[in-house]
Amino acid sequence: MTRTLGYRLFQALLVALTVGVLTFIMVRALPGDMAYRIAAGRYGYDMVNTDAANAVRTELGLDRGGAAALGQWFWDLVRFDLGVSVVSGEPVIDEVRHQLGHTVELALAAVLMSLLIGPPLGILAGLRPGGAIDRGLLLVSSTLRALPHFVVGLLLIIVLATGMGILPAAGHGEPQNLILPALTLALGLAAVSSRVARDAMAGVVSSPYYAFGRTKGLSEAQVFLRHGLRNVSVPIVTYLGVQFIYLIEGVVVVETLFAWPGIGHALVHAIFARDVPVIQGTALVMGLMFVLLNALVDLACYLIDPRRQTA
Amino acid sequence: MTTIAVNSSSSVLEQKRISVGRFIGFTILAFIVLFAFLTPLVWPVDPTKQSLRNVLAGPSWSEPLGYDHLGRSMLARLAAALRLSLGLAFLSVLTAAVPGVLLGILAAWKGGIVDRALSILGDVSLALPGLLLVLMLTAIAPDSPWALYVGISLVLWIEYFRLTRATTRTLITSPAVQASRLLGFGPAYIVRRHLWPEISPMILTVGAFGAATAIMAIAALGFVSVGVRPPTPELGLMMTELLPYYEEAPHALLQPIVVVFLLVLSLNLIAGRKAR
Amino acid sequence: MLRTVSALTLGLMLGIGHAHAAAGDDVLDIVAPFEINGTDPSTAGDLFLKMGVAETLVGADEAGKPIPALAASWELSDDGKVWRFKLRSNAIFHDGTPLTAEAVVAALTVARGKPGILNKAPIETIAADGNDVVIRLSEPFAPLLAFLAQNTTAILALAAYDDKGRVTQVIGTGPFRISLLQAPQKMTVERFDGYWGEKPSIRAASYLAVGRGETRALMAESGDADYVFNLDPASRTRLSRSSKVSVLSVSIPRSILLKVNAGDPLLKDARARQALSLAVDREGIAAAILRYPAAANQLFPPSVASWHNANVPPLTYDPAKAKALLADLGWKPGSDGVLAKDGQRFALTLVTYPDRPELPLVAAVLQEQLKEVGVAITINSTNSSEIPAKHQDGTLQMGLAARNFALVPDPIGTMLQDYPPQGGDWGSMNWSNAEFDQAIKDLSNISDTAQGQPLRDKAVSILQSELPVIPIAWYQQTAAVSKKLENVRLDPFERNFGIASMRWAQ
Amino acid sequence: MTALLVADGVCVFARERIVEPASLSLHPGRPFTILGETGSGKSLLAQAIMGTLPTGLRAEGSVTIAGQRLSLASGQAHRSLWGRVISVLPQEPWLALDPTMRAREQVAEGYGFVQGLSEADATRRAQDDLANLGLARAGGMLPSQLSGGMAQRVAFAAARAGGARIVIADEPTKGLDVARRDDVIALLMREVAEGGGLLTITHDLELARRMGGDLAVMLNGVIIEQGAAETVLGNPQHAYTRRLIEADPAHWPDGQPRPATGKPVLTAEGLGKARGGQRLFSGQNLAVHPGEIIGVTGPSGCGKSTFGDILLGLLPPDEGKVQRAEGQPAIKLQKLYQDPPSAFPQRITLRRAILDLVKRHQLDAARIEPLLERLRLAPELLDRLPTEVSGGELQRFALLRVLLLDPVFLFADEPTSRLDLITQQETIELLVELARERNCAVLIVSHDTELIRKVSDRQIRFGADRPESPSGDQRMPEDALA
Repeated sequence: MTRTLGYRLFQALLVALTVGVLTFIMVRALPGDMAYRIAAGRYGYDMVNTDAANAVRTELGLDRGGAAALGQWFWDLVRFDLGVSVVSGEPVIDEVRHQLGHTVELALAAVLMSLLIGPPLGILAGLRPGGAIDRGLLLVSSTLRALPHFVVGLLLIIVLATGMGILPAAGHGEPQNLILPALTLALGLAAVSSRVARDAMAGVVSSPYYAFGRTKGLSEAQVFLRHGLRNVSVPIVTYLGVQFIYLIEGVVVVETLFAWPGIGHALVHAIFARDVPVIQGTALVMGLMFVLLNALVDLACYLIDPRRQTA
Repeated sequence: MTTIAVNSSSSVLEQKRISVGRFIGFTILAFIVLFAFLTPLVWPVDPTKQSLRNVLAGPSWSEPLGYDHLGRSMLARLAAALRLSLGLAFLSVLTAAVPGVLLGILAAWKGGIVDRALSILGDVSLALPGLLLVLMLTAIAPDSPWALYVGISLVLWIEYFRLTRATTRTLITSPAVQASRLLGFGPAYIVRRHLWPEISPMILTVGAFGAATAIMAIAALGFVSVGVRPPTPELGLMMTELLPYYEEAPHALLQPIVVVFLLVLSLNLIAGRKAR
Repeated sequence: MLRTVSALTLGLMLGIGHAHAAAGDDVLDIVAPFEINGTDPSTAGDLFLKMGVAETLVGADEAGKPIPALAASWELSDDGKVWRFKLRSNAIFHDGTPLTAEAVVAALTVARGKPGILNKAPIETIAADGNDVVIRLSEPFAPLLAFLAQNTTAILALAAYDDKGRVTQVIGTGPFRISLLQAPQKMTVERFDGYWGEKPSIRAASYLAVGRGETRALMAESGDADYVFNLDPASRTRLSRSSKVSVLSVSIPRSILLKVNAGDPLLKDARARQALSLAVDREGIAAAILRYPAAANQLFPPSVASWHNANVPPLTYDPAKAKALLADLGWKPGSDGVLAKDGQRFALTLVTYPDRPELPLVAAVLQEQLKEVGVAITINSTNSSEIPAKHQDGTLQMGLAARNFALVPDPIGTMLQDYPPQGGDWGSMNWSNAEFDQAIKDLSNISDTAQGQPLRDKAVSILQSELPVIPIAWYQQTAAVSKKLENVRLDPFERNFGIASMRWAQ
Repeated sequence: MTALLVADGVCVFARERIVEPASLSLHPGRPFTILGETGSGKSLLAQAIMGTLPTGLRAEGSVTIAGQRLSLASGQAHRSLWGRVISVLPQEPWLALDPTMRAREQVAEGYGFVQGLSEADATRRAQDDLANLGLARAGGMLPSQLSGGMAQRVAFAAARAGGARIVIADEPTKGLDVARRDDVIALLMREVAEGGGLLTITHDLELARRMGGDLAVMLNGVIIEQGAAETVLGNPQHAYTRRLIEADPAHWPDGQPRPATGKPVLTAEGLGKARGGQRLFSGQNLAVHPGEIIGVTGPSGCGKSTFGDILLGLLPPDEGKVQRAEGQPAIKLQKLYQDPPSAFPQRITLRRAILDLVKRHQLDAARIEPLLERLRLAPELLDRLPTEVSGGELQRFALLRVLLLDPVFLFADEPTSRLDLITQQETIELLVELARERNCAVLIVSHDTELIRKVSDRQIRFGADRPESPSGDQRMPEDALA
């Protein structure tokens, strides 16, 4: 376990390094004049002009060399200082903290919903491979997997919000605002995790130890609870780690669609506006969040699977 | 004999299910590819040619799929968008597969420092969610598919690398390879007869899945307006553009959605059940 | 753990039932595309003004004429160089401190030091004199009143700034004060009881920045928002059939125009520019893309009465004439259908930006229409800042922009910025006309509308014949408003959402 | 004496009948063994009796268990008997134990859920059972920490905990070290001695002999011979049974050891090797003379295979050195593998693999056909994949492949441990014959001392005092014993 966590720590360092260097090089390589881009982000398309760009250039010292600025960023990072957004003038750490909260809220709700939808259905299907539930689920999950998130999100909006009017279409602030974006992400996650659960369950059901459990005299429910559940949850939880990539990518699209003031939304805007500190800050936090989540998955697996405790 | 027969019959059943799925997948894909590449030959309409009189007109004999919001031929646009998505996906998969497989074999074969270094490279690429990378690359070169292409390839190569490395590592220490070496065969033979036959079906699976991912990513990026720019026909972009007209002209909006759906579905079917 | 999780989710699901109170409460929910770029009026002043949080010294009526706001009245010295503003005595800031001349001077001084509008006026000093604010100019400058109505000059309390002139807290004087500010997306405001003017009927309002037009329209349709600003044409058509919302529109002083580089060898000759103009089917664009009658046959729409010149010959669509003009200039169709002369193709790059979703569409149509007369266009849809940036480095050939002529309520403010000799970032480029330059210069000294009319007419007619920019379409601002809301009026100058005057239907 | 279990006309159908009607009765205190090679249908028969046939198969006939008569055609009636009356000792028990549950819990389940004891009582009983089997310390272990023999005993305790008096042991020695076989037999016999019923399914002639009681021999889905084990084995009536008994290395004719002559083709001096910090062997000297057959025995994990690999140059020794005879290329030293399918490229036909070899060394392709004939291999097998021929055939193909290169030294690493008895005999005979013929030295490694004794000119024995560990199965860590 220490070793796994050590590896995650190493990954976290890699993330910081990559994000720092990559975003920096990339943002520097972005086309057009940075001062103009920042001015456009800051003052809007009606007010961006050469005067504004020049003022930005002077204020932010954009003439400074790239290496110096990169070095400064890392030095600041060591001191937990992510700098100040060149667009809004707010400290990046405050902006990110604020947005991260919303994203975490959304992601958590999505994961919870997906866990309530995907694995139970998958397990039901896996208990009887080839049965009606299995085939039905395969159909639904194949369909969901072949539709981009935003299409799913739009369908949900059109059906549940504008059609039936039981949920708000977009926005943020009320608890029910959370449901549609979270459901959009959750359906995507569940489409896959249900298959993982189904395959895992089918594997467990056909395993010698499952059969042994039966011939030992345990009832079907007892065999499932004692020998099925834990064995099937290990791959499901492990797969969650893989799904976080999907989740983090998903928030970028879903947040834009549902006007959710999260970190993915902020990142897209920062890229448009060339807000280097915000890009670095959000990318760093997203990368670190990904590592952290994977560390949590490791921890969960460690708790669920006694094999890892003895290894 | 009997137990073996039973086991193999059930595995044949399993295989058959996969191959039926694959067959359907290949069929759908073949139709889509034919549609994409034959349409310009039999229906040579410029996909950017507008006729403002025909805005959002429905299907007719003269225009089987109707017109979009600028009176452009949906048929021509769909075919062009498909060519773009398919071409881009194919190229990305190819560029990801070649170095991915080669580096995977290299890492497993050489072991030691080379393996360590390449694995760290893979970890670095994995540590950053792929879309982030693609997003920033597309911001560098808006309106040009190469950024999408490079970004997607950069994300996809790792899967090939990891799978090839894992497969090669097991194979390279297997008795079969040891035997071949003892029998005097060199590395080229081992790659050709031992590794390639094992890796190639995997490449198909990962490739089909990767192509599906690429098509989804291109569409998603089009949706957040950082992908290909108008007036280039692109499936995600077409959806975004036609979305406001969902009530006026649902047929127009549905077309790119159905096409993406079929395309990704066919690729997922080809990839088989293991790929997610 | 599992129990907490399921309880939480169950709670969420149950929340659905009575969830839809969001737009049903007495909070007015406003949705618009503009992000809140911080707390400083120089970046977010427009929203503070729109939401009725902050106010300017001078206001504007629906025709753009200056009206008293925080300044109850003003007078101008005879030499036209010294302005004296008398402040409202009963105005107080949201922190309870009274509006003083010192606060106004401080706010304006800070605003002047930042990119915005005030630094473009020939101001010498801004000083407090008792309860008056005195602005001394180096030369007469009539548009000053309009400048002081502009949102970057919004007045905040002294306590709003830190010692470096940065805004740490938004303390305005408006009828609403901020109760929550989550840049860049969300702001909620509540009625400020100490407001000097008429008390608003609306108790509280929220603002949400939603970038995607589709999402905004869907929010209007689903009832999540009571007031949705800036609708795309397709959604407008759809929403106008909705029973829950009404769609309002108003003609605004904003035009889609094609900025051309008059220094470019291909576009140097005014006839070439006229030919391009003749090749544009404005009616078609307006009908298909904007979906309202908005074909711009001159730069300003009739609603901007003082700058609309009904006497100039309108711009028309005549591709045959366009071809003829180009042929006169020696251009001959090449093998690919593109005109060529001396081995050079008539090919241009057009820069535009997707911030306004209709622009890339218009660009695509222009591309097609110009192709008809043999002009090849490459569209570069990019960041809005590329147009000024490329203007500065001289590489711009054509730019398609939606230009707001009401940055300050009097279009002269914009004209001065955009059409100085040799051009401005968002206006002419490498183009000068001595008569025009003089007319604009003179106009900046004349504050009387009628007195300036001949000069404006002259300037407009010069623009019409020389075409340093080619007008394409006029804008209408549209908004979807819940039918539960009454007394909603769209501000043609986009200064204010008008929350203070709205009320809920009984 | 009433029978615990009576099977009457039990047969199994897939699309057609694959196990012919079989009848047998199991008495308390008297083990019953079904002997047959892989694919003979013995496991299906047992599964039909137990009611655990995989889906897609159905059974007919009837079974009477503890006085209750069950018609197999109706199915599902068994469930209430499982654990309480009849239970299964599964084959390869390390796979049949839940990998995520500690041993004690897996045993306690029978007491807790089947017998309905309280949790504390169940745990205590489980711990007692484990202690009785010498596993007092294994209660808190996970299956992955148990050795094969320990897993076998834990599974046995778990199968018994529900109170079942009838145990069906399915290939109880499969995958186990020969040395562990005695333990298993003792374990099973103890159950019999206590008056329980035991039905054992095995391919292991030695196990069948040692169990005693009743014996049925199965071939191709048919019980060809049945009776008291002593009688059947002592006086076999069926040709197959006789053939089977003859194929036991113990019954092989003694070989004629040949003295070593000629210049050594390979010499090793002072070889030593350690693995995982443990010394496998040291100071090993060996001179391999042309055409001699050297047998190596020793328990699993003693380093006997490693020794062979070092001789071939596949592994470097920690100490000492290996010297090939002068002018002898490395290609002349070859190896036969334990698991023939894993020694061939998996996805190309045998013809392709062999022709590749011919092409690589510019051999004479005409030599293939006579060799095929010599090895009793049908030429059409060449067009199959390695997975599509039987293990015995494939091992002979492996022999063919190396013989094409005219080796002077062949390291045969447990070449027949995965083969049935009869096939084993055929294969070994061919190997010895051809090696003698071609003057090729063979180093043959096997855990079967009898086999080694019969075929080799001289023997090497490796460390006898290694701790127990499961052989064969890769899923079991080599030194898992606590």
